[in-house]
Amino acid sequence: MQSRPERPARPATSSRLRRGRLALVLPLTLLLSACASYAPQDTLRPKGPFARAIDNLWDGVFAIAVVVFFFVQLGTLFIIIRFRRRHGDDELPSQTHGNPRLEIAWTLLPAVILAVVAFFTLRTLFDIKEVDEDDLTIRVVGQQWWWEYQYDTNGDGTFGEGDVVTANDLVIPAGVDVHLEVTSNDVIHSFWIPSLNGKMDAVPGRVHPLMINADEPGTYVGQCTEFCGLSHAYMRQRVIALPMDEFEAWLEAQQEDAEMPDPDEDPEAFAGAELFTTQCSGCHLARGINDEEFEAQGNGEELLVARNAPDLTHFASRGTFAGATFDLWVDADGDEIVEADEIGGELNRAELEAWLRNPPEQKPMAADHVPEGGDDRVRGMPNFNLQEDQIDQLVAFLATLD
Amino acid sequence: MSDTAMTAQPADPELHPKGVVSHQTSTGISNEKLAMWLFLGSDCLLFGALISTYLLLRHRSVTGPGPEDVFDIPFTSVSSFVLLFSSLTMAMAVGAIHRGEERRCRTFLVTTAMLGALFIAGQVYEFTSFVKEGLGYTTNIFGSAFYTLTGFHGVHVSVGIVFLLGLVIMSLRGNLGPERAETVEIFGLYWHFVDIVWILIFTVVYLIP
Amino acid sequence: MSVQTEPRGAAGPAEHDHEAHQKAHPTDRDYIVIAVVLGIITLLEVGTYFIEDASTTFLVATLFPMMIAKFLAVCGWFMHLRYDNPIFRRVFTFGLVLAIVVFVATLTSMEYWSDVYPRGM
Amino acid sequence: MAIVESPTTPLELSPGAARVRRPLGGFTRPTATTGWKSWLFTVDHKKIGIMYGAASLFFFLIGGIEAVLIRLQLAAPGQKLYSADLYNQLFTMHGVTMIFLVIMPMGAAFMNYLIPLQIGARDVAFPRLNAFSFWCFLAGGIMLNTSWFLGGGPDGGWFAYAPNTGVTFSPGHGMDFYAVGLQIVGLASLVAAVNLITTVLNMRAPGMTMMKVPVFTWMSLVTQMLLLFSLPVISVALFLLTFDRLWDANFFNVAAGADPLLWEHLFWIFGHPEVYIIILPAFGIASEIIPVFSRKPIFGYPFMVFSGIAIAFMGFGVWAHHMFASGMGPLSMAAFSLSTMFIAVPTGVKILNWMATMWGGKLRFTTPMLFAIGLVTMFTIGGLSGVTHSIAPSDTQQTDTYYIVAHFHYVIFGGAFLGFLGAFYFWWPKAFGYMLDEKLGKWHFWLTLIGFNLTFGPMHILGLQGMPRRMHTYVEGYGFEFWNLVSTIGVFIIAVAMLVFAWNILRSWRAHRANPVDVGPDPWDGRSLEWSVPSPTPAHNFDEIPTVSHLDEFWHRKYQEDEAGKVVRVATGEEVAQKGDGTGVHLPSPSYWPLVLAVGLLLIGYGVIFNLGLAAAGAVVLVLAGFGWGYEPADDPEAHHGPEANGDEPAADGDGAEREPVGVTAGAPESDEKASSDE
Amino acid sequence: MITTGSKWFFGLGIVSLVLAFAYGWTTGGNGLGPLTVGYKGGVGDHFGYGLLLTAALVSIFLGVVATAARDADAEAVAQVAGTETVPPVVPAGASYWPPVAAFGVALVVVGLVTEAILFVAGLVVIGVVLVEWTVQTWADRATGDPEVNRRIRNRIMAPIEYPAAAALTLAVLAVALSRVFLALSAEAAVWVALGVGVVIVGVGFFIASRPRISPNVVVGLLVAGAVIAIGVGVAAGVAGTREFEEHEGDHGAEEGALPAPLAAPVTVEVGS
Ligand code: HEA
Ligand code: HEA
Ligand code: HEC
Ligand code: CUA
Ligand SMILES: [Cu+2]
Repeated sequence: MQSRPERPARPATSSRLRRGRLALVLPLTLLLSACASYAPQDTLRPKGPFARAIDNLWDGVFAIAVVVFFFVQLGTLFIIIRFRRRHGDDELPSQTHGNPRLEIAWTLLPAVILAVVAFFTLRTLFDIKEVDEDDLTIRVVGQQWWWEYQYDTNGDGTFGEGDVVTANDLVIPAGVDVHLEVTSNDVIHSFWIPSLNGKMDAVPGRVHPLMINADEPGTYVGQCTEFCGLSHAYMRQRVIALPMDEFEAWLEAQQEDAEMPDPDEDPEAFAGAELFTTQCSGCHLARGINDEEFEAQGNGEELLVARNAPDLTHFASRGTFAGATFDLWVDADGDEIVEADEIGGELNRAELEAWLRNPPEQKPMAADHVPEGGDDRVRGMPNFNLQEDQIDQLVAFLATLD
Repeated sequence: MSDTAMTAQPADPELHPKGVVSHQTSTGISNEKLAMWLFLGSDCLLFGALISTYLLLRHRSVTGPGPEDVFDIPFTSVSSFVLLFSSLTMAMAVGAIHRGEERRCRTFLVTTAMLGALFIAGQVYEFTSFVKEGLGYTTNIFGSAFYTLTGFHGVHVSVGIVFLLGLVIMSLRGNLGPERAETVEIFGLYWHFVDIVWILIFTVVYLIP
Repeated sequence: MSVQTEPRGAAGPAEHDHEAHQKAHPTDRDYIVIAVVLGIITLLEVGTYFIEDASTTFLVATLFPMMIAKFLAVCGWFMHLRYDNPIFRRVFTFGLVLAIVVFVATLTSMEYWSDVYPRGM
Repeated sequence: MAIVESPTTPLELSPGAARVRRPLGGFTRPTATTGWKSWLFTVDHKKIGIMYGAASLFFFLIGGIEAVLIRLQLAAPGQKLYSADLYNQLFTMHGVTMIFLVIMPMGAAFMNYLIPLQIGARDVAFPRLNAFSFWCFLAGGIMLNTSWFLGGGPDGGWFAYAPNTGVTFSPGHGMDFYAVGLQIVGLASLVAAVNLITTVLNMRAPGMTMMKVPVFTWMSLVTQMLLLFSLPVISVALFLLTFDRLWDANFFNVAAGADPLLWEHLFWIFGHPEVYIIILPAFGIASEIIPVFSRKPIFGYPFMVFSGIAIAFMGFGVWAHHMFASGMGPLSMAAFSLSTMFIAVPTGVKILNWMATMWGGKLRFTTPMLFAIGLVTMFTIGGLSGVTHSIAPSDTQQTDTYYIVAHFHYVIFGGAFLGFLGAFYFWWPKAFGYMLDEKLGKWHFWLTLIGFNLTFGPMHILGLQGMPRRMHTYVEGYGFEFWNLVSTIGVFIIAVAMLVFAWNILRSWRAHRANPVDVGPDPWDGRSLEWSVPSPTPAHNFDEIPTVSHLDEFWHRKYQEDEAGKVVRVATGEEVAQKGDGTGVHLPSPSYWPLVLAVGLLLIGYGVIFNLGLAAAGAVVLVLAGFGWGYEPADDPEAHHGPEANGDEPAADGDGAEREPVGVTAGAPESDEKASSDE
Repeated sequence: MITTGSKWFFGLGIVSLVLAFAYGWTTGGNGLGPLTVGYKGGVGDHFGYGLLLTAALVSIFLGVVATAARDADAEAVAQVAGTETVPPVVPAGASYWPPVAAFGVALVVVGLVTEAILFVAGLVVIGVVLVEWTVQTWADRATGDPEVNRRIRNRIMAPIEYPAAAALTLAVLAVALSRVFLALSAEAAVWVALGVGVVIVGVGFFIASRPRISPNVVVGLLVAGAVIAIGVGVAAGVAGTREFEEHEGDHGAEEGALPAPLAAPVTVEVGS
């Protein structure tokens, strides 16, 4: 614990400085950073203590690797030039069979180098793997092909009824350690926000701890990295770090139920809500709107623990949808919104409508074909062949769910 | 598959009661026997993987029945004895053929095969009664792991019996003389191996809950 | 090929053969004695089943030595490992030890021995 | 049924009857020495080796086409040339094909061809088993690839993590093909392992102690040991998967309480030794080529041998480094992290010893030498990225990104594959009697080197920038565009290089046919025994089994110390080489059964997936072939192979082959056991 | 190229193949199903279709083998016989297959009216006769020398008969004895199994210790043992099994339900 590198956050500038120093030494790094103009998933730009600890370790190991690299490559080049056979030279070179002392030396030298590396490796390893369950604990559930996040707001130590359930955007307070309990509802996924910490596999039947900490408020992107079937490439995630007070406000807001739109004020949204209640309750819950229908559809207790489809109660408060594949809100130019506090700008109507029109076309899912034999599990959201006006109604309704 | 054929003169059992082990190989041991031992070494890993799979899974079932519900230790103990003594009779057969006593060898081969068959009968009985008690192959994870492990062993025994009877037929036809002692010996290795696997299974699977 | 003119390989086959003959193979009587001993050990093993409320620790402590003894007896005598060419012993022991090490490591890594490991039924 | 018709008559032809000119009984044995039948039924290790090589090149074409398709899709962001589903099948089949049907059999090709020649034997220990290994491998390869036409290929990635590969999540037949096909391929390798280990241990020429065995054969021995002990584990894993998928077992059914990490462990306990299975033969090849073209003995032979053994040993203790993100506890991570790191030590010994071998030599840059040097340098890059993975904390950033993809292509393509390409050039004259064109060869080398670095070098950067692997497409704006495009361009350069190779083979062959030039037994001034026999190698290998007194025996027959203690040439290769006169040699006879047995397995394979009736038919064929095999003497005493000479030397091939007397029924138990008891 | 010896097999193969297709379609197959082994379209009754298809494949396979072996090829015949001239075909001798076939048919008929198992047994007998008789006939015509013919027959049939016989022996013993154990109480089963084991070992050692014992006695003992085993087995089978207490096993959970793994009690939490 004591040796965990500086916490809370070191200002980002110092890390940039250090990188600069490194780049001087290591031309390869220069190449890397020069070419990556904007690489938000870059593993070499830590934005939190855990990722930084890893990065520090990497720097050292990389330096060693570069030295060995040049030794072998340049050495070979030298040998090739120096000892090539000249024309007509038929003399036998001297026949050395070996030199045990030399060989023992180059057995021991790498061993010693590696022993040093091993020391730092272990230290970092146990640092970043240390788990503090008293920290804010969030359960992260991987699903084909999106992430669900459950906050134990009622403090009963379990996740379910009465707790906050959201998807795609993981909202955390900035500058403090957050303890994630990573698990899965179907196959193995892997939770990864490169700038905050390494990966942790989400394995069904197992719960794995992962600590993250973001230096500063902001948005950090990542992606599922364990191959999990059809839409693995579209299983993205984001972490939104908020200042503590904003985070608390957010958490409070999330505990509220959704409200039925007023039929007079917003008839379109109301129609959407009705449609939602009839069409969508088989999978989606919007607390306060379709609780009864949701349960009546056979989504009993256990599905409340980990639902088969995203909880939509506060859908519109998120920045992305469908496994963080699409932006839900865009800025005036239609570009992605990176800063958390800008969520709520312009609704990304086009893509949301496209989603409702035909989800499997937007994102490959095994939703329409029910496999023969085996389990008739539907994976993903099927196409409901909705009419355009129905889609408008649904979008209007969904936009009210903030 | 003995090498003896290559010796121009038939082996003289008097001079060399073991039959002729090939002297032509670099190590002085016959190819066939070495191959069998290599195979057995490899099979250790096979059963190692199966046994650890079983250990990991046996208590993880979500539904019953579990091991305590179905195991019939007294009966399985008898099976263990049966297999153990089949090893004895196998060893006797090998000894006999090395001394050139074909008939005695044959007798013990048949005895070994019969004991093996009794073991398999016991396994069929065990499986049937487990199924009747509600433990099918797909019932729970314990069922899958248990039947797979013991089934693999049972298949090894059954294959062994088929070959044993093959040897008996050879013997009846006069093709299993002392010059082929090594064939019997190599087969014996396989049989004993199957026995030691059972020694492990009996303790680890049955006796230690 | 009856006339062996060339000594094949390094190991000097003749030596091995010689060795093998010095350690005579067990006789039928030896086999029977071993089988009886094995039978007795098995009886003891089965006996533990009738001890009521035996703790797992106790069972492991008593049963494992017996199991290993039986194992070694069958390998050593019935399979002639004690007498035969050491190559056989090495090959087999290698497989056996490798299997034990690898799978014990696997079980350890899966927390099999610790309390974390779930035991459902 | 007539089990025992008359207890006293032997089953086979009695000696009396055997005197008829051909003991054909129910079956005439195949005898062809030319034409397709001579290949189909051959038990000759050289023919089998060549068939392995041809098959692996063919599968390389398929796997390479899959790779090109992958790269095309990834050339630009957001492309949808084909569906996610097809993409998943493509990379799975690419991985499976390349690993199991290209690199492994390519190693087997050289091992088969060279081991008997290098140790001075006439064939492997069990020639028919050898043929069976090949056909069994081919059956598995056919099985895996026909999945494309029978409902789609496997789609779970080459390491097929459960439960994504269970029927629930992969309902098609693809993963069935994976499970069953790999089982068959694995059986082939297991049988081959038993066979080749026995060969190396038992069939060495007189005087060849283990420390005089050429490095390639040593590395092959170590490789086969790795196979022998790692294959059973993946067999079990595949059985469990098969039972889950086809018969509803619960091994990976999480709802029933399963733990998916079990599959990961079982797979990687095999999977990691597997990567050394891939590389060690190539290391052996480099250790053969470099000394020849440096005109120096290998530097530190004992160190080379023992480091190979050390790599193998350690290779069994590091498998969980593929699982650093799988949620193992930190203690396990630490243990496996450390054990992995230290594999760099013995591997480094090899690299540095090769450099030391070249040091002070007189280097000739022939094509094989270029490829060998390519191996040394390119493998080092892959090895070093491997060491960065072994640092568990930083691997949690790298795992499952393109950084890993870069690592393993550098070690496999830049290490193993470059080595094998060098080997093709090096031993081509030995196998076919003509040289491959050197000029084209150099084109081949440089294009390969450039294309390879262009393809896989950028993947390091992509991975570190956070591009996960196995993505059927990626979006703009993450900095992935440029390097992906470069990588895709690179693969086309590799493709051109491979076309140059194909063209080289064709052209050199044509030139040879038009104007045959005798390359002689020893075109490169070689060191080991294979250069002491004529090119192409005659069927019987050695006229007379050589007696060995040195490492690099053949070289020592050409070069000796003069009075002044200086090593000088005393003879040319032609002078000391054997003449290729097979008089008096009697070789193991061809046989139908290995092929039939493999067909039986193939039927069983399709049968368990589609129709158990078919599997039953396959089982009948299998048993029939197994017993038929058992009753058939390995050596047909009546067969005429080459000039049949003096009867008092019937076993000039004493080192050959599984020997059985006429009409011996005994073979059955062992030979068949290996085939069936492992099912 | 198709030799006399193989015609029979090819004929049989083609007939079976046609029968298989016909059967596949008539029992409910559709489309190209039967032609593509169920890949494009369906096959009706899988079992019968599979059986016929297997028969076809095996026959054709044997035909190919026979062709490859140049069986009953005049030249080969001459070679085998070691004669210069093609030997005359000797009429086949007496055969015990016809009565066995008749027995099989009888079983089928009896089975039709009584027990299904007899019917199946009859079919099996007929199948065996078919194969054996075929090979016999073919072998009888292979060369002019009955002794060589007999050996030819064995070359082909031994690899099938021996393992089949061995497997059959094993199966009969295993099934018969296990029926006995099942019929008894759990305790009695233990003692009976022990008894049988002791008897086997005892008899084995007894015979081994008497090298001069007449083979007839040994055969007698074996036959007696077999008869007893089968007899008791049949009796036990008829008597049925003892009562088994079924343990709670939640069979319902297997089908249909969505896997909800997190609801399952087994969950590993690592590292904490
Ligand atoms: C030919 C095959 C081959 C070889 C030889 C290697 C060699 C090594 N591999 Fe690699 N590896 C693969 C094939 C191979 N690998 C494959 C196919 C995968 C991915 C599978 C998949 O996920 O699909 C993989 C993945 C893989 C991982 C898992 C990554 C992940 O998924 O997270 C790791 C982690 O430790 C690793 C490590 C190593 C190491 C330490 C070596 C070492 O043996 C390397 C040693 C060599 C050197 C280090 C260079 C020479 C040494 C010197 C010059 C001495 C001085 C050096 C130092 C002091 C450092 N490999
Ligand atoms: C032996 C191992 C091997 C080899 C040689 C290769 C070769 C290549 N691989 Fe590899 N690859 C793997 C093993 C290998 N691969 C494995 C194990 C995986 C992991 C799979 C998984 O995730 O499950 C993988 C995954 C993998 C990926 C990642 C896919 C993903 O994660 O989504 C990519 C992406 O670019 C890739 C590309 C390539 C390319 C461009 C080549 C090129 O080198 C190919 C070049 C070949 C050709 C272009 C063929 C040209 C031939 C001719 C033109 C004719 C010549 C004919 C004769 C000589 C007869 N491979
Ligand atoms: C069969 C189950 C099912 C039904 C019925 C269903 N959905 Fe979905 N829906 C899903 C799944 C699964 C996802 C997550 C898909 C993904 O991201 O991979 C999803 C995602 C969504 C999302 C994006 C949510 C987010 O935060 O990522 C919206 C919006 C949505 N559905 C709306 C609807 C509407 C409106 C209906 C009714 C017309 C509906 N769904 C019916 C299964 C369903
Ligand atoms: Cu989820 Cu990949
Ligand atoms: Cu590895």
